[in-house]
Amino acid sequence: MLDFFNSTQSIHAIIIVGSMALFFIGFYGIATQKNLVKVLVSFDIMESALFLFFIGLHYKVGLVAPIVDDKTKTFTGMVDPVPQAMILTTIVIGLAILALGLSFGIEYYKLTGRNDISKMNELRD
Amino acid sequence: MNSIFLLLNILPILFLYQFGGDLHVSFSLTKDFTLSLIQTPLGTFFAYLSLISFLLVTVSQKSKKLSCNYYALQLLLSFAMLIIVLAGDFITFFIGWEIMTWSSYFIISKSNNIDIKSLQKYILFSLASAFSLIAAIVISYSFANSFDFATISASFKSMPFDIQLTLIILFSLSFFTKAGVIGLHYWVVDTYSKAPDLFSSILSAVMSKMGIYGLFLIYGNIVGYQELKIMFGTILNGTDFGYTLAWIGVATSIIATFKAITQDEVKRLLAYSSIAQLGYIIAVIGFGTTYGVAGALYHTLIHTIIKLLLFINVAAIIAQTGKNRFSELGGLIYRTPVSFVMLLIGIIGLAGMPPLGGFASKFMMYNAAINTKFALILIGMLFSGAASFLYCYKLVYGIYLGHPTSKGLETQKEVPLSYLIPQIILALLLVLTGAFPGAFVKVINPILTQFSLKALPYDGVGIMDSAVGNFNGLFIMSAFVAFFVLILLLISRIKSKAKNNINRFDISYCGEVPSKDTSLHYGFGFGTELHRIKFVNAILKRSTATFYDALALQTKRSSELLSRMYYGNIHNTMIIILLFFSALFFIGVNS
Amino acid sequence: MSLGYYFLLPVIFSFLTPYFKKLGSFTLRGSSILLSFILFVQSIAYTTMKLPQISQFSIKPPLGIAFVLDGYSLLFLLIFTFSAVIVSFYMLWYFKVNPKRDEARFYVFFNMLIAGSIGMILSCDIFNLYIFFEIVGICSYTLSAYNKDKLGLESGIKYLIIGSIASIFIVFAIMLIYLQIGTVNLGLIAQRFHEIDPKISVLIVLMLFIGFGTKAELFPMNFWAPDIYQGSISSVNGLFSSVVAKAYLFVFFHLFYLFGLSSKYMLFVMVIGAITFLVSEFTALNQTNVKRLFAYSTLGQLGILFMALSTNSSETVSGALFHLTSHSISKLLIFLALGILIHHLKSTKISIFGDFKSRFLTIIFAIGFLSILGIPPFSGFVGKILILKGFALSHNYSAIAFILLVSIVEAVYFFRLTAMMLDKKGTKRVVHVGFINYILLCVLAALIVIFGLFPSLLIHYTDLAANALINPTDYLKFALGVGL
Amino acid sequence: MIFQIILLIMLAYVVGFIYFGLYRNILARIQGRYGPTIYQSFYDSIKLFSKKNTVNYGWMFYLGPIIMATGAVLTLILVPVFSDSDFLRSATSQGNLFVLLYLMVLGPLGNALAVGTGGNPFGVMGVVRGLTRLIGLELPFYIAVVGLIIAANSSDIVHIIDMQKTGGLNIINHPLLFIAAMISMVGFFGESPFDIPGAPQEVYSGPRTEFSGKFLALLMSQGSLFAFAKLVLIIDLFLGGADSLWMLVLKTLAIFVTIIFIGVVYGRYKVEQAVDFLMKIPTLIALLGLARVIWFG
Amino acid sequence: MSLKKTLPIKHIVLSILSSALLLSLLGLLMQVKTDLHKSVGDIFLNLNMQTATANAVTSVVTFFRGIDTVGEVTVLFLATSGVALMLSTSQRTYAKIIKQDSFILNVGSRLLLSVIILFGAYIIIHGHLSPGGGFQGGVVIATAFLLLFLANPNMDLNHSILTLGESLSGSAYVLVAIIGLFKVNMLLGNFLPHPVSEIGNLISGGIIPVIYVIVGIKVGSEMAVIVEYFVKEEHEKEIENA
Repeated sequence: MLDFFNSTQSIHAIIIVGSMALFFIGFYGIATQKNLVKVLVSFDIMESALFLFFIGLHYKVGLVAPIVDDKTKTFTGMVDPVPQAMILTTIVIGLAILALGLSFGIEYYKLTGRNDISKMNELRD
Repeated sequence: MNSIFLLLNILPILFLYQFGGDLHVSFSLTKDFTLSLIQTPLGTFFAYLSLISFLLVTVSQKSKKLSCNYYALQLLLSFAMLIIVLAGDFITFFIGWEIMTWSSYFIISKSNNIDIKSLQKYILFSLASAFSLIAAIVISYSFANSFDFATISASFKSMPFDIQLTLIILFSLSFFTKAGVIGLHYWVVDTYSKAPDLFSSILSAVMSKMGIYGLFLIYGNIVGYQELKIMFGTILNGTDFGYTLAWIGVATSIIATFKAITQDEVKRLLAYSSIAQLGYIIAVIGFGTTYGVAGALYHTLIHTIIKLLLFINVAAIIAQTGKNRFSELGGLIYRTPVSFVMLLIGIIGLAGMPPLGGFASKFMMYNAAINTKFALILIGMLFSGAASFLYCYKLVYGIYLGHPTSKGLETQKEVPLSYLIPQIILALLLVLTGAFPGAFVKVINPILTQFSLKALPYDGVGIMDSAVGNFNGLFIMSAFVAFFVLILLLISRIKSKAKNNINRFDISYCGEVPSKDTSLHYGFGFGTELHRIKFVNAILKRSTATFYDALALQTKRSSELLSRMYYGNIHNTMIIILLFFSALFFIGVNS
Repeated sequence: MSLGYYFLLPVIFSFLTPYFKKLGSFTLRGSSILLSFILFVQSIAYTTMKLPQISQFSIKPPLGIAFVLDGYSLLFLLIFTFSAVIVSFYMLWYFKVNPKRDEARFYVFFNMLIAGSIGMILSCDIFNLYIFFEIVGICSYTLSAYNKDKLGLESGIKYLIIGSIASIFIVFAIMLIYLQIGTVNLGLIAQRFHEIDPKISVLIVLMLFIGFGTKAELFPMNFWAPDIYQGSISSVNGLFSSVVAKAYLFVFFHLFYLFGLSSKYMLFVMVIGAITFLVSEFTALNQTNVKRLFAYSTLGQLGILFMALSTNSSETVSGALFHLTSHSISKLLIFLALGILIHHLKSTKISIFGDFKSRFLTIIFAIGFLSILGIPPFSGFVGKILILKGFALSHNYSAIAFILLVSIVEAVYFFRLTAMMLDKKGTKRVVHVGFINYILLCVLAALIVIFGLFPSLLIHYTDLAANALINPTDYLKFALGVGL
Repeated sequence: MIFQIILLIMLAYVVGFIYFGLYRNILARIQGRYGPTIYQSFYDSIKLFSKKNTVNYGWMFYLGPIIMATGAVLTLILVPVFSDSDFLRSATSQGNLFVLLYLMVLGPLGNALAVGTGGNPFGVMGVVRGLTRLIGLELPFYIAVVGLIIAANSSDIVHIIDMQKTGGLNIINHPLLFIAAMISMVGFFGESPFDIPGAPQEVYSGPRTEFSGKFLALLMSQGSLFAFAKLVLIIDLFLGGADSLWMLVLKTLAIFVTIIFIGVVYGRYKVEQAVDFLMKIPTLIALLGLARVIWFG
Repeated sequence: MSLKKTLPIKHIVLSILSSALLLSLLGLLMQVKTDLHKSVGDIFLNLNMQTATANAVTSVVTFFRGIDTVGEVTVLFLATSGVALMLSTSQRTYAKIIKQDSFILNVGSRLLLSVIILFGAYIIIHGHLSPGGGFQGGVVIATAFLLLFLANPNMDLNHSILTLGESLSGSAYVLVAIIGLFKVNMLLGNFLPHPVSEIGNLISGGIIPVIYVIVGIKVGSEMAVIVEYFVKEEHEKEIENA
């Protein structure tokens, strides 16, 4: 019975469902949460969901990581390396944005004692 | 400074004269836009009109200490107008038009009593005019594939009727705004009255004429009077189009006349008078007959002369006394006699009374109306003319006659010579046009030919000839002078002792002796009785200000409403983005 | 010189900034100016070369990433590098009057902002483009928070949150694209876009639209934009208005035309642009804060550009690009002059326009305003008339009427400011512009006038750009690496 | 021609004053008085010419009546007096109806200037009343005149007279226009109910308040000339002119008496009432007449 | 409490919307066909032998999509600068910490430090042979510093060394890219010898390990800086509270 889960299609389906569920948790988070840190976390959740989605969909049953070792002498039967590279890049970027956002939040909290984004209304006419 | 700019103002006149009539310059702006200057009889007429006006105004500016900026802007303005009237395509025309708009805006802003609201009014109406113009220009471009007057004119016939109509309406709206047709005149009065005093003369005498030039250009050159007749059909002996336009003009003229009478500020009265006079021109400009065009052109000339004269005169008085209201002026006749005579000549011309040029132009326009059997139009013009006597009298009485109403007027001196010289020249012109109305026929005829209309008959320099009656200006002028002198001589023969230079308070006043504190000047009381006349009151109590203020208010309210969206709640902004995405998603994916 | 230098030189400058700082502020400023200058001169040099130009990284496209410079990007390249030169000179004044600011880091973010924007317009790989997008994003978040006061930080946070949303949508779109057609090369995407399942392609387009539309300040997604302008310093405002917004706009339409989207999308973008224009101009009427006012004006102009660029006719697009250039110059002029004004009057209320006395600044502002309003003989006029002409040729009269009607609303507030400047009443404070700024503002004003009087100087490039945008066969050839 | 002009002026002078005496007599009889002799106005004017001026307010005050007299004389010589003769035809052919319409206002303008110079508020009040009344007064008259002009397709008076020889008199062809013009004429003659400007009880005789001596005489004389000119104009326009002196006297007298009889029975309107009235009923009548001219004439 | 306040209408609406979106997106994504074209990654796999790198991901990251990595490093650098700009205390008076540090933690963390750094360095150096690489290794190195900070809040990093590492590695990266232009006429070109036979060896793949080392140094120092700023910030707050 577990063989059913060993097919590419079902793995993809699980990944899609899971990642999209995660994505919309983040989505719901950014739409409802007003705490800056929570909002940033929600963004990260969404990003993670996307990574999962992307990487997961490029996995097919039977493929291995794109690294040759002593056993595999050639680059065949391996998963696509580009998504992994792209995800790597995106992770770093997400990290950078998160760090920056937190530093903004810290500084803003120091000045005003608030971290509620819906109450940031000094900028108005 | 003044002399330098005076010279600079003479130069274009010489330049134009040098070219004779064959000026044809073009300059490629881009591969699509070629700016071209072409001299047409119509353009030349308006060019000389504006250039000479500028020259005269510059002469009168000598006694004012004006900055170099001011003169430079004024020179720019005169060049812009030159560009407008010599333009051979619409881009050139529009460039000139816009430069005119903003250079005049900056000049007006240099006035001492201008406020932001009036400036806003001026520029917004000017821009609305310009935008309507550019809309019409690009629409005509979309059919003609060219901005050239000739090409657009040629392809106009092949456009669909609704486009033709839209074009005519848009062009007309634009030029009506400049000329200050009633309903679009909201800016005129404030601007004319608050602009620098001498510059008001330019605004009224020259800049409003650019609107008239535009109308001529559209009706005569671009569309063509023949085409208008085909497009709109005929009524009586004229065209439907001309009849509609005539009603607009007559309504403008009548309403503005009544409004003028009730004004207390001198320049506001002149501004309304300017609107009214331009109403006459607009009334006849659409007739598409020889007399209509000739009348409009003649009145353009006469109105330019008169308004220059009056505004310079008034500006001199305002500069001299520092007062600009009828309720503060009065009794200046023996302090500034030359000015008085000049103003007198001006108002006689303005009222259109016979010996002076004002009559000749009105006669031409009346003839046009008879020709087309537009009886009501003719009556409207006559009626408005009759009502205009009131404001003419108010002008001369309020400033020069009666009693001085504020201190310092008793000891005024005559205005400086620099103000008087242009006035004398203009008054002479007025007398000459009155005595030799036929001379102008030679100027008009090439323009009529340009519009492919029949030329005016020419029976001599003193005679204004028309199919429905003629008059001899020279005869009337000389008879008037002769009788005047004769009666003067006869009367002065009758020796009768009189107390000259008596006390001005020695008047019949119910048996009382008025003192200095008694209000004896009736000047600012003019027009109060008009309010009691139902028909006139109906005109006077309505104002376009209500409409435009409401428009401004509604704009402001909608602006407030819209700006509430931008209240800076980033959380809601996010939700909006997400909702927008969701909405588009559901719409996009499911369709 | 390779196109790669447009990115690599600013990067190496940024990395070495701590050492420049140690060598003294003269070196720092000098090197930054030198950098912008080199890039600008190089961009000018490209105008004489045959386009497109390509610079490849590591491996030939379509496999590798390449920078491709076609007519469309050349125009933007010129605008960006020119703005960079002007702003880096302007910052000399800024740091003179604000000596306590963190100069080195400003230059880092400033140069990387320019470099990132240039990267966005040059890169022919959508994922690479996304990285530049993030570089520009981080720089702009930090620059808008540069003041480190409440307002600055608030704007920084807001920008960051919005930027994150946009980037998530873009990443999602890129992932979907890669999943579908296995490539991130723009050329290949353009070739294979129609093969994507239509529903998915709608989703991709939608996500890219939301992502870049948010950043390019389109209507329902632009409620944040005025806040950002209000919270940051004027020179940064100038950059946002004339560089950053334009870079996003570039990408928006670059993708738009590369993907060969149907006329339904075009109509949609045109309507959205029109709404943006309308709402922004009406909202601007009610503003009392100068920076917000000009922010709304920027949004409005972007609305016009969106309307005009989505027409798929080379006349209109060329006109729109002319208008874009002229708007960039004008807004830069206005914001730089505004910075001087704000520095002297210590306020951002609209009333400062009535409180200063400087004939030079008055003329400068007047030129800027008249140009934005499209009044001859300034450059804005040519742009506007070209746009209107383009609309007229496609017989789209409603667009003409709309633009002109809303332009009157625009004129209301611009001329209110002008009237306040010209008003003689009230106490006025003398504002000294400073020598550098005098020169800079003169240069900008001169450009406005020159492009107004001799538009053919610029129209050559906008035509090139328009043709490259609408008909990107050359670009595709290079992006696909054919014949390299 | 100069002789003819002098002759005409004398004729107008005599006829005008006699008519004026007649008017005073008729008025007296209606009011149950005897009234002065018919030549009383002559005596008055000659007396006034020899009297000294009470006051003089400067040269404009001096010139005002002269301008007015000039206007009157000019009007007179431009109106064709006899329909078939060449009497003064060389002068009348130099003008037209529009010239006359405007010349009729030129004289009052001169007077108004002098009044203004005099500085008496009552005088100015009278002038303003007059000008305001003119708004109403001119309207029916203009409509009538325009109707005739359109009908004749000419503004030349001689032409209009000639038209009536062949096509019948205008009073018969266009009775409505005639009625409207006559109502206006009542006003032009300063009769009740339109005698607002010179109302002695209200504004001290209005414009004439400050005049005395030879100026008052001049004003009176020009008034009689002017009245004659207006009468002749009316008969030219509506009654086909006059081919002989007797016909002239007869027709003008008929018109004049009609006007007087209208005038004496009414009280005085206020200025706004006058204008209101004139803008309603006479204007309506005139418009009806005009419509007839345009669509059926 | 009004009904409006008790019922989180917004939340309900948004959750319904999210679920609706989720469902329709799922419906859409389930149909995604991923094999329309041979993806670039597959071509890269085929080409990968030429780069003589055992780890295909590494070769993609550092070589095929090298400029991405330059950008990525730049992003990180900019974020660091941004954090530094925001949290730098140079303008504020910064009170030294009073809290006593724990000796055991201090010594233990110092012991671990070298091990962790070594591990990080290993990951970096073997980036082209095994999973891992510059980023991962750099972050591992940064965790070592985090450990130090946790153990001893008084710790001060030697900023000049970190800056040097940051600047030099960054510049070196760009220089490598530019040298490629001159050597093999392509930016980021692999100008070092990379014989295919060496695949699997430590020294193989030409510039790829060099770049990863550079990236590792850069990421390590930058992350360390970020960590330092955040930790110090935390302490500052504590001082303020105390």
